[in-house]
Amino acid sequence: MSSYLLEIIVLIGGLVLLLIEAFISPKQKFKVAYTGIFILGIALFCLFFAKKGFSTENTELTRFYAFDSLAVFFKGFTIVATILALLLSLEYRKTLSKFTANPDSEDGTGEYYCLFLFACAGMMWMASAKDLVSIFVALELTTITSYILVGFMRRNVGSLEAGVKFLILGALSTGFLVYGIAWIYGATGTTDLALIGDQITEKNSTYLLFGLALILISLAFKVGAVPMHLWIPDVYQGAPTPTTAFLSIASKASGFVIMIRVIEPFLDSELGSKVAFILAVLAGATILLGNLAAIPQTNFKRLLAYSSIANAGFILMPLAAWNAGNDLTSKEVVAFYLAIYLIMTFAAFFILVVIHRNTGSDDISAFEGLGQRHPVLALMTAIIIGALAGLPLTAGFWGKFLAFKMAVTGGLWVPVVLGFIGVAAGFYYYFQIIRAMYWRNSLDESPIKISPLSLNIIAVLTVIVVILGIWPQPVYWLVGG
Amino acid sequence: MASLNEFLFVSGLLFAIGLAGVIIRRNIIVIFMCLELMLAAASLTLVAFSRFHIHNGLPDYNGQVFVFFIITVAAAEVAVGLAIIVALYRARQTINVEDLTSMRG
Amino acid sequence: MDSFVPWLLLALPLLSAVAIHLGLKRNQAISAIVSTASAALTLILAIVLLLHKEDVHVAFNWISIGGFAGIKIGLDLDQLAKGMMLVVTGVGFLVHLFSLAYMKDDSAKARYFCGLSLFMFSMTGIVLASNFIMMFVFWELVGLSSYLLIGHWYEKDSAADAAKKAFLTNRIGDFGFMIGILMLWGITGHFTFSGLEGWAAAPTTFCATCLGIAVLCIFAGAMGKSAQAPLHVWLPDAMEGPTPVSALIHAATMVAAGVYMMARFFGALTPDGAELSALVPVFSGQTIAWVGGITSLLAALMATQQDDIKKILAYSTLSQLGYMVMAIGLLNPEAGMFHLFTHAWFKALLFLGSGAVIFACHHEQNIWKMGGLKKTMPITFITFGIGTLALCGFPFITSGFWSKEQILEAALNKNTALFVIAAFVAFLTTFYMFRLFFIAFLGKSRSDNADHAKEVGPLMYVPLIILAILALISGFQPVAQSIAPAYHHEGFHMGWAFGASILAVVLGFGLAFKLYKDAAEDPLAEKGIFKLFRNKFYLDEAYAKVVGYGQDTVAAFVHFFDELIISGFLVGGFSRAAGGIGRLFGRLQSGNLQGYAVLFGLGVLLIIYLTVFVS
Amino acid sequence: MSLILILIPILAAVAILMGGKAKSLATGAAALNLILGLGSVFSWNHGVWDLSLQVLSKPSIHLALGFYDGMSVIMVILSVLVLFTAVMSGKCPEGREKLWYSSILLIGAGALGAFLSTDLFFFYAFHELALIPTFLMIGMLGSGERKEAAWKITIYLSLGSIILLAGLIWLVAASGSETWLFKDLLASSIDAETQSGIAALLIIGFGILISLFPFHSWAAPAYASAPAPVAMLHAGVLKKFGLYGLIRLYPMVSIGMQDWLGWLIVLLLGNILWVGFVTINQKRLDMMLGNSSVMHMGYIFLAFAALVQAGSSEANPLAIPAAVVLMFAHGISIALLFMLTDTIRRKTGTVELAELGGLAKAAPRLAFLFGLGAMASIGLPGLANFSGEVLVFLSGFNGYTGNGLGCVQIATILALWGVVISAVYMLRAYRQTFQGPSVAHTNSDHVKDFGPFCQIPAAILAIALLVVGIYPNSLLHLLKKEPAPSLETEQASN
Repeated sequence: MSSYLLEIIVLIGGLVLLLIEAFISPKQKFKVAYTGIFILGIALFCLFFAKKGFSTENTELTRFYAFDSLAVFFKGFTIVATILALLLSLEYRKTLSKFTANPDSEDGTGEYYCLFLFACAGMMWMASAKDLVSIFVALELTTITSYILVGFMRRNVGSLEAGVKFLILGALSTGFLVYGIAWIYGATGTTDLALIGDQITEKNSTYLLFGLALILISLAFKVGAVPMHLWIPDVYQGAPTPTTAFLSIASKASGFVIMIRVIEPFLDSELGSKVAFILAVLAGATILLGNLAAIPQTNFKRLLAYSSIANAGFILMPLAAWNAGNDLTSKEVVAFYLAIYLIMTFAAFFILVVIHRNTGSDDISAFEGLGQRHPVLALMTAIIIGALAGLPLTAGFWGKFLAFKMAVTGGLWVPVVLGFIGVAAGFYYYFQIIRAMYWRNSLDESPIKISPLSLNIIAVLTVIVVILGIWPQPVYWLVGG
Repeated sequence: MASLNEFLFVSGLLFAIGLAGVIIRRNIIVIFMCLELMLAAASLTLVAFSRFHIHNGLPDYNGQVFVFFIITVAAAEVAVGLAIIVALYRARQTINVEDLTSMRG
Repeated sequence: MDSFVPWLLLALPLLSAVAIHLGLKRNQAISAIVSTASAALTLILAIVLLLHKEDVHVAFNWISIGGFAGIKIGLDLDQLAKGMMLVVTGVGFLVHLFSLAYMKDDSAKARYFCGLSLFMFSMTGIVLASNFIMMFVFWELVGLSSYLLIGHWYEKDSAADAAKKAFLTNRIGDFGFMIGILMLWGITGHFTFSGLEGWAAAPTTFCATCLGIAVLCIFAGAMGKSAQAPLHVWLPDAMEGPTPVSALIHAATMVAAGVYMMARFFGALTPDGAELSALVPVFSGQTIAWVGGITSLLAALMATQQDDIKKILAYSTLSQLGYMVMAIGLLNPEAGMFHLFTHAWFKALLFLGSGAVIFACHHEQNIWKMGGLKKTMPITFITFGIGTLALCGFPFITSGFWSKEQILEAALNKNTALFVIAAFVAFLTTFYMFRLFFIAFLGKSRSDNADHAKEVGPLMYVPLIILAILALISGFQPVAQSIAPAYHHEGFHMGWAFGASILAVVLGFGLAFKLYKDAAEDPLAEKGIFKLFRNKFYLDEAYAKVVGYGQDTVAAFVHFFDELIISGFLVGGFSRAAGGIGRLFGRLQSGNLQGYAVLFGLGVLLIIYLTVFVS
Repeated sequence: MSLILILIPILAAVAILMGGKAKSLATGAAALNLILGLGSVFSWNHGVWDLSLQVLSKPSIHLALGFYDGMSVIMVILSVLVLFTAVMSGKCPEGREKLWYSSILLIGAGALGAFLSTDLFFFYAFHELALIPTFLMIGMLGSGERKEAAWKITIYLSLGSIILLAGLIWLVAASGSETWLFKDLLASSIDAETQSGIAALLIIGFGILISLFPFHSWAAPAYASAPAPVAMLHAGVLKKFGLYGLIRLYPMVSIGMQDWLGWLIVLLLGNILWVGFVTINQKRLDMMLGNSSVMHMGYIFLAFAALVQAGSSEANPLAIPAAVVLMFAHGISIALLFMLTDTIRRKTGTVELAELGGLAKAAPRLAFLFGLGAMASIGLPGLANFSGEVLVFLSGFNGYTGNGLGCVQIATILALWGVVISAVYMLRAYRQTFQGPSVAHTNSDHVKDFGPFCQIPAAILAIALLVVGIYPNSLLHLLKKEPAPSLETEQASN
């Protein structure tokens, strides 16, 4: 059985969903989402319980497609993230339908769910892509879908503005990606990363590095690294919240997996130190800017956007301290970090949606008095926020911990120092939420309404965060494949 | 016949013009056209490399095939992009980028 | 001797204090009796131990740490300690007895006796301590009991303030004391007196100046406890406490602890009668002697113009302590101890006598409102008179004479200037004591309170009589030799010292007689230099200013800078800087797509530059 | 067994959050812990307390608990004592029992966890666990300027933890140790140059947590605003975490620390003298106590400086016992004082020194216990603090031979002046609060003394002070014993 059946399942599932969507009654559109979740569930099931059965042997696509542990992990990661994004969309559909076709029905929301599947298929392919061409195509599948997801609320100016900004800057970064690929191709005569790796020498280093720099620009855009981070705050704030969550988690993760694929041959070559240097610069700048710019924020969604920039910086750190040896590898650390980041960030976005539905606001001030309005939710929020800040005994700690450990072992002193400044600043801005929840009183003392679905999901994620905080080993089981 | 360097120079120039257009122009449609120009520049680079990369007496067609992918993707991008721009125009009655500053900071 | 008997000396008063605090205090009378009984028992034990000629040493580990010699709580009962024990328990018991009557109507009698027992415990600890750390422990504890007893009537602001002042002033002395102990430990490697003795017998090479400084630091402790100038200010204020407390703590025993400690210390440094000056440099001894001399002079001058009966006695105590310290400084600790021994009896007598007077006069303490007590309180009058004579050193028949003679002798031998001061102080002593005596006891009564005074009851006059007897006889060689043989008692010579002493007594008495025989008010008051004496050389005011402007202003300044610089500027600066940079980054996020494109372009250039052109 | 000690309060806290009877559950759990904790004195070096579970393989991190040595035992005893008394003190606002009691228990659990951990990571992590409820409690249920104070302590301590974490990661990375277990770490060595940097981070990181000058401005306002149990637990127990950590990790950076000896001495004198003067100028009882607790940290640092100068605990055998005894003593005494200050606040409605006076008349028991605490804190012999302080001073002069004074000796002498300073402010406060004539807030119609039952927690602390003060060997004996050979039961989880 060929392993790209997984992508095909998701892709065909998406098309089928589009068909179903066309014939389903406006009140029933949410069933599209459930069907989508079901399809993704099948894919996930196949991935985890039948992965031994997949192979890429003797297939035409082997040149473009890898099925290693990294790919398996990120495919699973993408599917889980998409499922959670769909669940989040279900919670968010009131707002969504308000700004689409007909506010009272759920007429315009159906396509929204389908799009996630296409994006998911693209990302799954990205996890396996090992040729610049397939990387480009998979990336664009995801990106173009994301444009629609961002600008989906066509009666909401913020969403449209975000869509346009994303579109222009995204297309700009695509231009750099293609141009970079062209130069690498020019220098090596191939787009196969494995073959490129063999041809990296000091002699053709200028062309190669020029091409690589252009590709890195594009990938930095994708993961939200400074100085290509500019779109993130605006787009995250304007986009529908499920899109924001999807972008900040799944999209960022696929950006990193591609980055790993692209830079791996360079880092293992004699140009390794140069590439590591530029990565270290990116990491340090990203951490510093992401964390410091988050301090004055008053909108929680925008805060999460800056936090997502900051996290990109933390993830870049282990890459800059490249280690492919048999101890803790950089790839493992990145995967580990992202796995934990997924749990925490989705929990945070679920909480945000709950708060938004109750107060109609994304501001930090909307959290005021939560400690009294819903103590359980407040407690869980506190734990999640603590995890995002990186408190020990929460899962969030371990990601940062491993990243720092890697960087310290690799001797990246400047990024490490900046990183610690960033974490300290992180405490400052994350704890503002806790302060709002517990130390401030809201004018509205009515209890917060929360759907059982959200409550359960947040509870499960919180429990996972705590358990992994004490016992992080299970993440390795997933990462190790 | 022109040398590789000349092709690369032209394509680089095109790319730079595209980038400059993105930076300078205020009309989103024009910006979008400039972006397409950048993609075209990249395509030209690829074709040039492909043409001058001789394998067994034949050019390496991998690069030229890639250009088709690029064109396809660009088309899809334009389709989606124009749809968003139209939606924006319907909502705001403007396609000037300077009016899109409701989110900042 | 059973090793448990010495422990009893410590345990009995402690048990009594604890028992009173934990439960007995509900019944005031039982509390008082328990406390007095414990004092009586310790007195008996002290006498038993005194008769037992051998030295006793017992100890247990208090702090033991591997690699460190450890600190023991140990009791050294040698002749020096036994003699002091007798003073402490003897005066202590009599004061307890006296207090039974004096504090009869006090509402917090239990607390008072609890404090007394605690004091007896602490003082016993000082006397028996086998090492400096233990001595420091009990040194502080007597400070605590003194604090508690001075502040017995804590609702009075003056009492509360006096208690605080006493404690703090002592703390300053203890600051030096601890440094001294530490330095001594560094130099000799020992805390224990026996260890010091061993070291002194065969000293390792050491820095003599350092030892001299260490000695002076240790002496600072004595200065605090024995109220030597300039740390003397607490003692007169301490008279806010009940009078029996003044007799016991602030006249006979605790304030003498400094002298005792120095004697103990110098004793340890001179094993087998070696010369102390072989080890301790001259400047230490000279400094100590001068501190003592100056204190005795200043205090005597101040005493001449006080009106409060207890204050006069307090300054006279200061002055006498100055004598003792001078003797220590002249490297003649035996003389100092001998004076301590005799002084304890007659000063306790004087204080208890004054207590009786105050009690009889309904807590009137101003001598100008007394007068004519000779008739109404004959026993008190006679015993007080004996005490006065003893304090003045009336030749041959009083104990004070013998001990003072020793000090004068020592001063004459070693330092003529100090001898002159000492002789002058002797004159002043006679003068102010007879001033007090004439005004309070003779003449006519000058207030209703004094009119209605009645002789006190037997619980109060019996201690007075016993003390009066001791004040007379304790200085005679046979008596002193049998009670306190350690207090070296040289034969008496007729000489300059004797002459000066006689002259001082005669002149002092004469002047007092002339000025105060029938005076109704002080003829010297408000006159030039006497005003200075009356106002204690304005030292208290000066100290208050130093504390007020020095310490409190410094504290206010420091507090201000703490808030401003450390909290506001340094730390606040960091957080403001972080926030400011954050806002700066936020400004880059202009929301304008073209701005983003420009920055994007710059970023591209930067990355390309860093990747391609930076090696 | 150690895990039980930590789990009891955590489970009780969970039960309270689920709706159990808050007060009785909390008291019961704390009492059980007290018994178990005190029981450990007799059994700690028998191995039954040890536990080791690997929770992460790369790097190798273990949930390893047990008594590493006598110092851990002493800190655990301190924790259970203060936890028990903290649960019983203070007054919970109506309707907030869940938060109040569960927070207290969690703080206690965190502190116990930190002192029981024999793995560097969990040592660090448990402390953080204790900090969060501390912040929350101060911000939510504190008094006065609670929000500002809580925000300040949150930011400061988080920053301190971060710097500390940086130091710890560097420490482990530089040591080359395979695991984060103390025993492996302490068996490894670090080259001298790296040590210096690590030592700096440790001093600053731990220093902020301990309120080392000039990182002390969080402490006093936080303690003044904190609910009594939180102030007791933080000032009494949690703050000792930093000192415990410094002493525990010291052997690994003993050479590097010497580069910072001068700074250390300047800073500790800042604590003692500078903050001492700040304390003198305080006008409120709670602020005064808060600052005094900052000041007294300087003495423990002095012992540490003596250790640093000597270079090893063999060269200065007094330093570590001195620090440990003083940590214990300070923990108990400051807990007692904070508890009683809260009592004063509730009984009289004020802690402004100017508005108090003559309270001893109406509340003699309170006056006695407060006096005992105050006397302990100014180092009166017979109470635990003196035993610690005298050892600190001795450790400062350890190795002094009488030829000129070294910097540690000079610091010791200046620190001794701090004893005078602390007597000044403490007696001034006591005089102002309890002595003199009664005023409106304190007359006996208005104020009732402690009931016999209410004074139990205070009495427990007072007894602890007395026991250690009268017989310091009771603690010191614990330090002398060798730890048990640790159980090699690594249950690998992969």
